[in-house]
Amino acid sequence: MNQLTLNNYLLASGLLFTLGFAGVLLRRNIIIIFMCLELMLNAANLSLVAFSRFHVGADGLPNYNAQVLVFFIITVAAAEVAVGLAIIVALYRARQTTHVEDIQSLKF
Amino acid sequence: MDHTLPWLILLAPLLSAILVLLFAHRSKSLSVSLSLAAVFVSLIGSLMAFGISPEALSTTFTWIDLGPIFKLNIGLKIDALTKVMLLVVTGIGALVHIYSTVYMAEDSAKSRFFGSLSLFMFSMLGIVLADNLAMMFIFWELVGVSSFLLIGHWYTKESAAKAANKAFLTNRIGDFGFMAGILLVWSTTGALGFSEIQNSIGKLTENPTLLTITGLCLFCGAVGKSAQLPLHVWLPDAMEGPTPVSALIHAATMVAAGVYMLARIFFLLEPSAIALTVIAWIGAITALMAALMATQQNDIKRVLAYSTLSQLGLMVAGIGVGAWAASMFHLFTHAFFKALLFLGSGAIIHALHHEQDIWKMGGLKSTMPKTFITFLIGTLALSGFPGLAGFFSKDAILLSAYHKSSGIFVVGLVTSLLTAFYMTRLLIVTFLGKGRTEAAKHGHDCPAQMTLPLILLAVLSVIAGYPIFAEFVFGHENFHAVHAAPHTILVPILAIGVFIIGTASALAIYKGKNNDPIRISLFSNRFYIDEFYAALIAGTQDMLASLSGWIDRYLVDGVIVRGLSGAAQGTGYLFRLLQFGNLQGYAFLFGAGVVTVLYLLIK
Amino acid sequence: MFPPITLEIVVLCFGLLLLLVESFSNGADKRGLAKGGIAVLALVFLGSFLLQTNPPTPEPGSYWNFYSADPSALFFKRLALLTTIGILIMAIDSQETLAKSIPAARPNAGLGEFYCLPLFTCAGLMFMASAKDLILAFVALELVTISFYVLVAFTRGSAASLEAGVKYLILGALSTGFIVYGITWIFGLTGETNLQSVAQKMTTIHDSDTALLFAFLLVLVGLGFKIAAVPFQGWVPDVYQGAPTPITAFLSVGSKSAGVLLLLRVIQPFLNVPSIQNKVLCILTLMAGATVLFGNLAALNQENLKRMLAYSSIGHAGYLLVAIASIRSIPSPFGTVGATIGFYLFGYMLMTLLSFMILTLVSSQSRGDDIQHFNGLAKRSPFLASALLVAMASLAGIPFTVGFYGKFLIFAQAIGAQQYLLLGLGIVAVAAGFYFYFRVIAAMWWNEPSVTTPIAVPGLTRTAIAILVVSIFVFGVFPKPIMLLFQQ
Amino acid sequence: MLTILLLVPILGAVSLLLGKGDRGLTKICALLQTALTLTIWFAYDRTKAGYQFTFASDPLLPGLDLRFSLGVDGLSLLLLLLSAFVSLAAVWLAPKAEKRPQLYDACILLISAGVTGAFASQDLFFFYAFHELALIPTFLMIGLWGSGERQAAAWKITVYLALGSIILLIGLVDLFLAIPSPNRSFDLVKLQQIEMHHLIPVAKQLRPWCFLTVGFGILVSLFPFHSWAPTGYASAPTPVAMLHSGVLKKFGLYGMLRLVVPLLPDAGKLPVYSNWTAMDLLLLALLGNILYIGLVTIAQRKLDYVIAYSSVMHMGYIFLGIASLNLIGLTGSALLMFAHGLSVAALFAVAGAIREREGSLSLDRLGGAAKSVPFLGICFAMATFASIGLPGFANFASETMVFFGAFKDPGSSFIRTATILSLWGVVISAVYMLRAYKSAFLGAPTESSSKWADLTGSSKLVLGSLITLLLLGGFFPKYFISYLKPTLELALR
Amino acid sequence: MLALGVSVILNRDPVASALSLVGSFVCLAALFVGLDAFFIGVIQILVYAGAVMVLFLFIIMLLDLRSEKRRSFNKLAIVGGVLVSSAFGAELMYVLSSFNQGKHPFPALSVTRLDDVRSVGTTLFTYFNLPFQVVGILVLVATIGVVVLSRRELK
Repeated sequence: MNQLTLNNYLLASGLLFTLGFAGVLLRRNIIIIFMCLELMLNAANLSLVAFSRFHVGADGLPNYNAQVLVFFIITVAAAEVAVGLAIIVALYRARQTTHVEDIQSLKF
Repeated sequence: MDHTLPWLILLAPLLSAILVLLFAHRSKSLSVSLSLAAVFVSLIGSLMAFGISPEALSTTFTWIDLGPIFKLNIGLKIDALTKVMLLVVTGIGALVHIYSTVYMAEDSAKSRFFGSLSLFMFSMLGIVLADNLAMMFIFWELVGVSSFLLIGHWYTKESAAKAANKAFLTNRIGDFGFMAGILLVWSTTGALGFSEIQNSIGKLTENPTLLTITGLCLFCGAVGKSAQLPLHVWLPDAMEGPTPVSALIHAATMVAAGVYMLARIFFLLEPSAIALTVIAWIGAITALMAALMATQQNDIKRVLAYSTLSQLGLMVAGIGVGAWAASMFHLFTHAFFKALLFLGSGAIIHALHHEQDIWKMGGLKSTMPKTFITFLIGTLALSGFPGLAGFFSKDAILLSAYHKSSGIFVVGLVTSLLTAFYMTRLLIVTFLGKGRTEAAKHGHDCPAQMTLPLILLAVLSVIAGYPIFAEFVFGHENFHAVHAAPHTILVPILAIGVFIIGTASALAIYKGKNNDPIRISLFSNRFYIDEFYAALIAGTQDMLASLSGWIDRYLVDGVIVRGLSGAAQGTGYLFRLLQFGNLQGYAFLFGAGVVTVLYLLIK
Repeated sequence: MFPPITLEIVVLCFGLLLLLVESFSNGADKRGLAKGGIAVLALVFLGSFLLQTNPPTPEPGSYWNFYSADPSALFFKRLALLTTIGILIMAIDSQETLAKSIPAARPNAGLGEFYCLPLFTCAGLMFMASAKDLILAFVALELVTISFYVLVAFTRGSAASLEAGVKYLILGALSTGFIVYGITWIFGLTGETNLQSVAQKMTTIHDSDTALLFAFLLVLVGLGFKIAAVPFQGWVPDVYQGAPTPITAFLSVGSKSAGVLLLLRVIQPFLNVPSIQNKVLCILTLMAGATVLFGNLAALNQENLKRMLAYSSIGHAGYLLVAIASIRSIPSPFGTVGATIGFYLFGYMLMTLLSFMILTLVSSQSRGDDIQHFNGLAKRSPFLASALLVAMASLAGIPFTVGFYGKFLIFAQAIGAQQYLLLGLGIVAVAAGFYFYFRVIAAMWWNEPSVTTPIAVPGLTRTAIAILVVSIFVFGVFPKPIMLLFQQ
Repeated sequence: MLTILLLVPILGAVSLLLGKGDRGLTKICALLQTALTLTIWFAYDRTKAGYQFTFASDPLLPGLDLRFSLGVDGLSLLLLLLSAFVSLAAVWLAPKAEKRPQLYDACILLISAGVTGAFASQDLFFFYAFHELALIPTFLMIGLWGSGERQAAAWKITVYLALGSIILLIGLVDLFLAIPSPNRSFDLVKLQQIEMHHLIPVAKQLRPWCFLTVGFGILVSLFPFHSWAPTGYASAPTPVAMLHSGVLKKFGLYGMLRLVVPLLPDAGKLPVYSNWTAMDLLLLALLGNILYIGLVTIAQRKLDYVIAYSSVMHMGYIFLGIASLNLIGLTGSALLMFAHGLSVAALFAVAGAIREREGSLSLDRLGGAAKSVPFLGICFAMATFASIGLPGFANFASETMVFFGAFKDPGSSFIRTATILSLWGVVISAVYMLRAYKSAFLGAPTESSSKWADLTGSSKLVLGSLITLLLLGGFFPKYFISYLKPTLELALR
Repeated sequence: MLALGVSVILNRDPVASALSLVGSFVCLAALFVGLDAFFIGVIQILVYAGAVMVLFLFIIMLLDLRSEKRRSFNKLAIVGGVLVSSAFGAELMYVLSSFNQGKHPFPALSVTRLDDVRSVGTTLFTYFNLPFQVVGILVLVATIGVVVLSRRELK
């Protein structure tokens, strides 16, 4: 499948990123917004992996630094998800809602 | 000796002024004696000045010293011209001091009065002795201050306070021109001393317009001080001050300072025909109008005040026609008889318990004979009775006017006619007939301290005109300058003629009248000039003031300053509206920001 | 003499130790933990002055590939330490307030964690300060961010705190996304994550300016969010207002300074590329102008002091950006931009900690953090009032305070760089700043207090406040030590 | 020496803030200050130009010649004398504050410390810094003890001055950077030692000139930027009004003399807008001060506003002297600062005394006060005469010099016209001041004014000392000029 | 994959969108494998498609979120969101189109079957050990946070 160029992957990830962003902007449910954020992170991962495949080192192997970074990103994302969901749950307990319009008490 | 003498003359009054105003104001008698002493010191000093060398002696003290580029000196200089003024100022000053001891006897603020009087003496002598324009300006201002103090002596009287302010402000306007003139002179010649300027006069004359402007600017100062049209309005109101003050300041000395100044800088005016013409006509018109006003006044002091105006006008006109010496001569003689008249009127007012309306007087001839005699002499001298001082001096001016410009000459004649007329009117209404009020009936002559000056002045008003005396005072060349103009018999005859006509008509009209048969409201209301000025000031200055006040309050401060701060706050409020608290909204702004910045970056 | 990384290690280990102690100390007063934390941090701070410098040349596998101990790094470590100390002091003072809004079965349960987490945050900040590799930077940044998620939402009993937590979480995650994507691109373009090699590589890249700019933008967005730069400032006021006061202070000092440092480090390579240099600077200028104006004007009529300080912290971010936008190849006679920023942040830390400490005390005792709650403070507690006056004066930039010196340096940099637009905006901003900072002073001294009960000040806090006030003056007159510390 | 002079008020203020000491202590501090200043004044060697009594610390910024350094030369010494006496009067004549008296006194001392520091420091940075020090006390005092629209006034004066100061700060730094690098320094002495003129290339002079002139102009209430002054002074408590209008305001002019004239001499000739040069614009502004503000003053109906506006107006003359750019004009304006400071302080002092007694200062409610309070009357009259420029007072001497200087050699064609026009201001000032004096002190006494009590004892002396200084300066300007001349010659070298 | 992504943001029903998210993650993993990053692919499936998404679903169930039907859409916000995101997409396209490096195909690898698990592992544990430690701390902090935040009442 090497006829696929780097840009194809980058395009895919970019679109994925945009999709995630669009989701963040469009959806009203905080949990889904959160999912969309995960989507954005994964988009980043995709292009990272693509780049790592693209930057083949002197030894002819992919650049593993990037893959390690992907690994870190996944971990961090997981942690973030855990904390985030915990906060959202707490919020739900307090306000019985997970909708953005319902949390606008702090303003101006 | 020679060099300390001027300082002695100048500083003695200052010393007494300081002592009186700062320390001695507790005890009246002490302050009185202090300032008396001071004035006599100056008097003696000036008399001694006659003794010493005929040629000018001068001495200076540097007041501001910035090295070569700029020096302001307090320089004293005694020459023939100065001596005349010295005599007038100190002499009359001394008499007025004596007179005042009684006149102001029961005034609560007697020592303040005498203090200010000394201050006045100091500043007046300063003008007289000044050897440069800057110094003359300094004392010019000081004279204004002291006259402000003296006019406003009874400051609790609203009218007095007003008059004082009026006098000061009107003078200030004149001084504005004076200062401008000084600056112009200095910037072109680079000198301030009279003699230095005279030496480098060439720099001025090479630019005639500048010269004219300069001359007229300087003349403004004289217009203010000597109350010429259009700045004459303060003098009549100045009569609010105590009568001795009127006699000294507003008849004999200060108002004459303008003329003196013009005489001093005559060399500077001479080259500019235009300037001279303007001066001459302003003087003439002042003389005429003032005389006309005088004919309809009922307040004894005001009559005299207007006559002073018109006489000053005559002197200025004299300068204008080039007869500065003649003007000085007239100044000299006029000082005596006008002081005499004022002091006389003061005596009357004193005797009649501050009654000033001549129609409330009458018949005083019998009750206060001494006053009457002296007053009569004064009147005659003023109206130009042949053989008295006024006759000679006025004659000299008319003579040169006759040669220079017939217009001025005619005006002069008319003026002297009117002079004779209103003075006679005054005399008749005040002294002849029978007393119209109780007070008038019980008038009485005043104590010696008041009558003595009258008598002395009367004597002087008789003799002052005669060459023997005058020549001694003026010194040869000046006195001959007085009579420089070729003599014609016509002028004296005309003068006598108008005198006779004026006196006769007055006699005819006013003999035995108890109220004024003629009513010319235009004259009695002084051509409505004060009203016009009031309107003018209200129309221009106060209007502008309130306008700019409004602008400053509502435009500069209100609109601009508050507007800007309001704009800032408004913007802040708008900014805060962006913080509407919606999470997604923030995300949206975030994204919008990203998109814009990215666009800016990659476009 | 010991290697720099010991600092972080000590902090971390002690954080773990505290956690252990906490889990075994049932229901006891948790203040002890915090006090211990303060003590250790203070020790570490002192220790940071006797480190062995000149790190060995990095051999593969050693942490030196990621970790630098250059003066600026040390400087920011110390900044982080001091900040954390201040935060812990505040946390102690606001114990009652916190306890009320933490749903707990037993009194002051959960407070222990609240005292421990800042240590980990601090460690994260310190790692960030030393990070010279994007990966470490990212990880440390995330450590900080996640601990902040927790801390902001910690007092979940109060609706405000939760709301703030959610807002911070979502927007923070968004910015994380951007940062990650940015790092991705940087890596993609250079094949490197180590900043030095990135810088070298970047100069060799030719035909892909747009891509470079794209990468720059992504990073800028992410870090701009952290330092609260317009237009990424949306979260700041709400989160600052909602978060527990000590955490607000921590956010406004810690996360801002870390963000600025990282930004400085990351944009440096981009500035070395001549073809895009101008665009980068232009964008920074625009952002700086917008930020400085927004922050200071929006604060103008803000009634809630915490929110006002939030806006003002946006404003200060603006000033910092002004300095960053004035980076030029020719060094200004007023020292490097880095030093300027370092000093400004130092001063900013002092003033912010001071004002928030006092805010904590006053708001916990007069039930509210509006400006009106400070009415007549001069009567209730002259000490606090004068201290707050000093803080406000310094924030406004009155001479003889650090605040003034910082502003002076920043304006000097801007003038040197001929940034006249920014100067004009800066003038407006400073004037506005005088207005809203002085409103607090006016409230304290002009108005009469509603309640006249005097305010009790715990000893520890009193000393802290005194130290802060003194150092505000001392370094305001004699800034040299700080600057030298930064240069070496 | 100077350090002590500076420390006295500061320490006094601190101990007052700590709750120790009272009005007595304040008075002692003020006396000490005056005594020290007089000692320096007489110990100063006026034959030499340049700074004396210098003290300098190490550089405060690495690689930058910026140090805390004090020193005086003739010019700053004159202003120190001014500030010492005005502070003395301010402390002495300040009405007793019923609320927070200690804070009140501390603020007065702080302000006076600020001005002292500003004039005594020979380093640009601290010269600026000390001036700002007075900002907070002023703010607090106007807001707490002021009268009328006091809080609004406090806000306006504070924010406006802050604006001015920041512009000024930018100007200072810009100036510093405009100096070619080898002799860049914040140290006025170093700047004096090098050949100041044409140190900065002409083309580079305009920008700093504008910044500095606008900055200083705001602090001095130059025409378009004046509107903070009247409201501020009118509603400020007496001591603040005295110190601020008398001394603090001179800071800006002092800066003009210190920096703008010597370092940016040619900027005035550069065109700013079409064929208007910078100097022309400055002249326009100062004409605005003299004529426009003069008219505004005539329109005022309250004594404090009259005085406040008049103090704004007189700034025009000082600027005129500065604009002349020659020794005569500069000396004139330097002396005029001194004279105006004294006279306006005296005026405000009397006005304050009246406010104490009457409660209001609207002219139509006052009258005839000279009968019951002759001393106040005399002082007011004297100060009035001084401020309208009558001979015998320092104002006249200095105004004369200003006029002569401005007329001497037309640097710009416009300046002579401006001089003549500004002469008219002399008339205007006479109009409003005399009117004010008349309606306050002359005329028939009102029933309230007839019951007033005059000043007594020491306060008489203090107020009198201001007048005495004015008279001294009027009779022997030479003496004061001998202090100024070397310094200013150096500035024009 | 993208289609699933679209369905994530278009689905009214949280559960549905969550599931489509899982789907898109799986596809993503496939792409990883296609890029010779087997290990990452596996991790992706395990962590994301497995753990994380289960967590999501669990929470969604726990809070049994209704779909957003009851909510009336805020038209403005929708339009704005679409605009911004599409603008961003467009700009991204532009960037990519001008990104010439990426036009070339991927360089070939030296070896045919590489054991990237070892390589990633070694890199991770040797070279990247410091970040690895920090991540550990991070996870710890996260754990504490979750405990503190999600307990009904702290003991």
